[in-house]
Amino acid sequence: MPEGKLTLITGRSTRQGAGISTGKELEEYQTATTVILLSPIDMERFGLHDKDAVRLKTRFGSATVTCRSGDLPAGIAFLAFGPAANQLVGGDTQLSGMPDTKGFEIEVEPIPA
Amino acid sequence: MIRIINGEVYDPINGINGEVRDIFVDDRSIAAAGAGGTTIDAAGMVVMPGGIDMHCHIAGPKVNIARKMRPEDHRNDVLPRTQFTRSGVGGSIPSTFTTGYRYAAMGYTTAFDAAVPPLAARHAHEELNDTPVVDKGFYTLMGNNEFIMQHIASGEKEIVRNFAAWLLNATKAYSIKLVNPGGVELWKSLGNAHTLDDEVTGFKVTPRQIIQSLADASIELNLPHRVHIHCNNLGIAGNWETTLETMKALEDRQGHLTHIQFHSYGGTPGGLFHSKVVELADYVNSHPNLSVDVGQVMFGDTTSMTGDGPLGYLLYQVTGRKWVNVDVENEEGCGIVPIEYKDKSHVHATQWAIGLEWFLLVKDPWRIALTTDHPNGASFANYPRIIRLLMDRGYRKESMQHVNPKALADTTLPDLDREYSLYEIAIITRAAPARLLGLAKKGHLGVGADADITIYDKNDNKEKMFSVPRYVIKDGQILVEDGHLREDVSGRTFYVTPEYDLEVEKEIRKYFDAYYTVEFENYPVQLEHYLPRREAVMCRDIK
Amino acid sequence: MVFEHAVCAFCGCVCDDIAVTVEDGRITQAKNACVLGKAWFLSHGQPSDLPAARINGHAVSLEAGIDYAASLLSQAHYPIIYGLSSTSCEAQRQAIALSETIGGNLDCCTSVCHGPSGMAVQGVGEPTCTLGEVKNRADLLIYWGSNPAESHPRHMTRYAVTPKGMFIPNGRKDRTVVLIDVRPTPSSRAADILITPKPGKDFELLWALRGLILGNKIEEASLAETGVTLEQLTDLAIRMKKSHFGIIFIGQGLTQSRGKHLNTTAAFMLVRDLNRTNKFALMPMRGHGNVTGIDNVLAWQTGFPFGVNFSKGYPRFNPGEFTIVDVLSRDEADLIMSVASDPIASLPATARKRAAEVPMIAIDTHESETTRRAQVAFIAATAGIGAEGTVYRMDNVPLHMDKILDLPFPSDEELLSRLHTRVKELKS
Amino acid sequence: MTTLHLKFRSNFPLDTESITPDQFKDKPVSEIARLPALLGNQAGALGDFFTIMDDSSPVITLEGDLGRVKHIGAGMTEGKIVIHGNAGMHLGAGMRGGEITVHGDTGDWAGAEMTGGKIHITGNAGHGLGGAYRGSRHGMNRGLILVEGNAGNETGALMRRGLIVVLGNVADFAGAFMLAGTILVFGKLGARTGAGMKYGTIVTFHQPELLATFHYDCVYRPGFLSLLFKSLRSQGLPVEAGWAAGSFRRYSGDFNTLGKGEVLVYAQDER
Repeated sequence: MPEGKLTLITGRSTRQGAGISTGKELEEYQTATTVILLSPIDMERFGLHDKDAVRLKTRFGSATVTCRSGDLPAGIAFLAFGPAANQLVGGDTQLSGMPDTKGFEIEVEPIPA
Repeated sequence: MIRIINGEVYDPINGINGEVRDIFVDDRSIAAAGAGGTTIDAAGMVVMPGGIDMHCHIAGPKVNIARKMRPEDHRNDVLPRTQFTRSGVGGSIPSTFTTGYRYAAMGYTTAFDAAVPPLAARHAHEELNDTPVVDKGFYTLMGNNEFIMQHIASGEKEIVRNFAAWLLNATKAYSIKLVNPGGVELWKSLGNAHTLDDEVTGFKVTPRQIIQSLADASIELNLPHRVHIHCNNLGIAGNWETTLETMKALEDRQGHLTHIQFHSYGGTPGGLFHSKVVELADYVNSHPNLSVDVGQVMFGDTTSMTGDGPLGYLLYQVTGRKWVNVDVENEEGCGIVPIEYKDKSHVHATQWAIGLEWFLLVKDPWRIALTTDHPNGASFANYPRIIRLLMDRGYRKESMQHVNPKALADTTLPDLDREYSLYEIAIITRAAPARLLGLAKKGHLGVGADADITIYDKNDNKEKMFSVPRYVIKDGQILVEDGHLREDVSGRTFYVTPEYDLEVEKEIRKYFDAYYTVEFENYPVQLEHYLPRREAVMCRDIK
Repeated sequence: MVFEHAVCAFCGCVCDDIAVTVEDGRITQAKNACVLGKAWFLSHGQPSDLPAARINGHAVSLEAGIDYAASLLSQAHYPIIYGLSSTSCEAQRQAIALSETIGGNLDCCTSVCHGPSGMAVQGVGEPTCTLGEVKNRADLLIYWGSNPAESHPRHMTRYAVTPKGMFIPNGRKDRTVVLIDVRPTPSSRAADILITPKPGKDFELLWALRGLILGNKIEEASLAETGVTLEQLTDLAIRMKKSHFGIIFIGQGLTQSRGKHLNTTAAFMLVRDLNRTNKFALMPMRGHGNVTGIDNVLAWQTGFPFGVNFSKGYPRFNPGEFTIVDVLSRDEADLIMSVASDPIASLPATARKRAAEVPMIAIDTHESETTRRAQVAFIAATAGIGAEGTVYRMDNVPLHMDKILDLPFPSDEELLSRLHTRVKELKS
Repeated sequence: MTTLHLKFRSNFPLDTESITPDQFKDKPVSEIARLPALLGNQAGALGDFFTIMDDSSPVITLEGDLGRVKHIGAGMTEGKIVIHGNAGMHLGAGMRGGEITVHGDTGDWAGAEMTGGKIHITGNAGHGLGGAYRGSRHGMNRGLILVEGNAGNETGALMRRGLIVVLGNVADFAGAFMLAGTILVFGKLGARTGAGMKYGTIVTFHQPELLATFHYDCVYRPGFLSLLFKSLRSQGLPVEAGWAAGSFRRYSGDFNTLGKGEVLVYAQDER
């Protein structure tokens, strides 16, 4: 995995899913969709601690989220579906109608507190 | 009020054979006389009741998965919307709107889907509600129902009958359908039933017991249409013996054997077919309790869809094309494969010839109905051509020139000179299906009958004549002129409500709690919601 | 008042055993429902003071809202109606009719959910079954790129893993559960076997597994990139061949990662091949409540399951051409109507950019980024709570949702049919 | 014959299945201008969208940014179309004969399901080049497609006959499920090359990452390639002298399907 790069998986989570009903404006949903999970190894690699802010970048856009250490293989990060994740996804669906929302490369930039 | 005057009328149920006489329509029904309103001068035209397709696949999960699977079947046959009709696509599996419009434009006003899994009855009703113009209904699958098999095994005839009645009420279906009885259950572990006496693993019953028990149930419940049977071993060389066994197993019970063409093959499994129609037709001719529809094969690309899961897999192995299989909990299954019938293929040519042999060898037209098992043998759009093949010996001989000669030589088709009359055509496409279905107001033009009428310009080319009716009247409304739909209307759904002992519901509820994934309470189809336009057909003793 | 056997239309499981309690005009309990189902019933089963119709954020009469929306719809040259996953088939019918009348595009959440699974069916077909077959027979269950514990919380407990069935007398004990995912998830706990491939290698893995099933030589080295060993894969292949009834539940891990419709195609072909020797099925883990319903209604009315275009007056289908992300990312659409969905919050930035530039009409059951952004916003009664209708489960089993509660809003079905009527008046 | 200049730029797709030599044949400009075209959902005529000029040239010339103009030359059987600028989706889809030259890029499905003729694209092609529409049994079935730039996913998918030459790179699933035919790629190939191929040949100059169901056979000098290279060279393509006589590593596959296809990799690709 090149310097500063990670493979991002976006997907469903229970709190994100419940938030669809209870209200996306509520803090629970906001949090559920703006916390990126990193492997402990990557947390250390980027010198990050839980709740640190990071900027995620792809060639399509960028999003600022907070990070948390999670049970993930090194090099892989997870972010729940939501406005933040969508900022990073492109529009080329390769004849499928489906954008690349899982397993794409992102740049991770720690934001100094 | 509509007066149809000077027309040559073919109304076999009332014994009218081409007499010139006037037909009166009052509101939705045929009347004895009347004045005023519209007059159609049908001089030089042929007047018949609206056509009835008693076995087709036009609604429900199997048909719809086939639609989803085959965009290539649709994109080159499209129907733009008009000011009063909806858009859609055709091909071998037309969209629902197109299905209704095309039946109507062809002079057909009633159609029955032949194989709906009970669990998906709600889905079938939703599609039928989106199938315009024609009146409709469906038969529901019971030949591999695990509850039924368990209670046949334990000898509880009452429970089987009560359950069948409950299921017909719950699904708002029209009749009991058997598809490869026992075989589809066996397919759930990759097996199949090869004879009437194979035991269905885990259920201790045989196809023979299933056929007899449900034939009895359909009689005891006085269903207007008796048990509708798709025999075991469909499409397999040598299957004619199974078919004959099935006929014998019915003894003197009334029963309808469907798409009989697919069940009339000599030869040994895996090998080439040859025709066994002579033997089977003899049996049918001498047994008035039996009726058949043909399931004629016509050459070209179509889609095979069947509740017969193992058959679907067989066709996939033969064609190597895309294959859908769906097993339905506790009830049934289905298989879907695109298929192209080729006139040069020995097997396909034999199937084509066998279908025609059936039409020409069954003596009593009242016990044989014209079908292609749409879309399995071909699309219903082929009916006019089939009619020409039956009415026009010359055309039939000419058509034989193009098909595999070796195959033909193994059939009696080249020796058959019979030509159908318009009267006989009116029987196999109208009167007979109406009688076999027990629809008293369909298939004839007597006083009180539903005013479903098709008027054709006479033409020596019978395919042309039957392709584009001059007028089609449905429920007393002139809907089609010169093949063009003038109005979009909705037909109604036929269903039956046989009585049963409510006690049986306790058993069924237990069964649901143990083996189903839907709640017993949520299973029955809501009548008001899913059959907004409907007609319950009474179950009364027709002897 | 308690409604037994209520139908939960939040996710594709469509559980129909929910006991819903209604007390003074609100839902206070949803017994048997999972965390997602409870959230759905309780939050939609509340009185709301939102205006039924708004134009540019200002409350207006329903008539005024319908008039304005209809005028926008009737003038659009390349409109797209999108969503329709969380509503009834009756409403979906109306949306299709409207789309046909305005010569627009109609796409549903399918295209960003399991559209690629639908495309696989169009390529190679689909060996599948209803969930009861799984309950009664499945002794090997493989979840591939799916996290049911979070996306379909009762899938394992009500339908697939824990229940006892006709030929599975001991329930869980009689089943082996395999989970294949690029990351550990809350579902991992439920699995007997975990396989963790590298992201974007599902196709390679499925293809190698197919090779093993077909008896082809697969070299260890050729798997290096997948993060899975030949031993793991061989073990899985052997288990598949030994199973009496196996099923693969495929999730968005396949449909949304590199390969998409060809990942799902590989999975379908694998299962097809297995049927030479073993009873095996496959089922996509369809997401939102009635997303399976819109596929079905579209298929029977137009012949195509999603991404349908009516510009020519008849239905055309071509994923990548008429699908929402493409139509918006290419800046083609000049109007968006969202029904029972929240595209503004759920679509990629490239698509949302266009959404911000063109007029938008939104129909939803609650306030969302989309309703807030829309020129015309309607609040509708939730199908299955404030309105009756039909819903299809992920396995195409149709169920009827009763109306549980009076909500102060019209149903999607009513709104759409009134819109359509008005559009027809304006067009004629 | 005729020159069409796009009058204005619109975001709406302009669907013009009528721009083919077959349709224009023996028609005066006035009639050509009345041929149907569809902007978004608005039915119109070619004349509404193009300035149409008659000239002595035997070809149809299109000018302007036609990146949103769909189905140019679709189904054509003869004649020549030259496009100065980009062309939209379905360019030459299902064409049976004739020739299309695009001085620019094309959208997806260029040459999809074509059964004859030639398409020359100087820029990049999109996805599904010479490929198949959903549900179809084959893609390109005879004919030649030449792309000087790059091509996208599913290039030559379900291809049955014919030749696709791409000077640049090709993305994932090149020749996926191809039944026969040849795909020649000068640049790099993406992942899953030849997945499910039955017969057919994919030639490349850079070692691609191949699926586990492709097996290495040998290094050899395929005779037919030297002929192919000669003819390409004669068409002015940058074919290096060494190639015709060069050796290639042969990988056969896809063994999940039949294993009679081949991927040929130039043996001296360490340049």
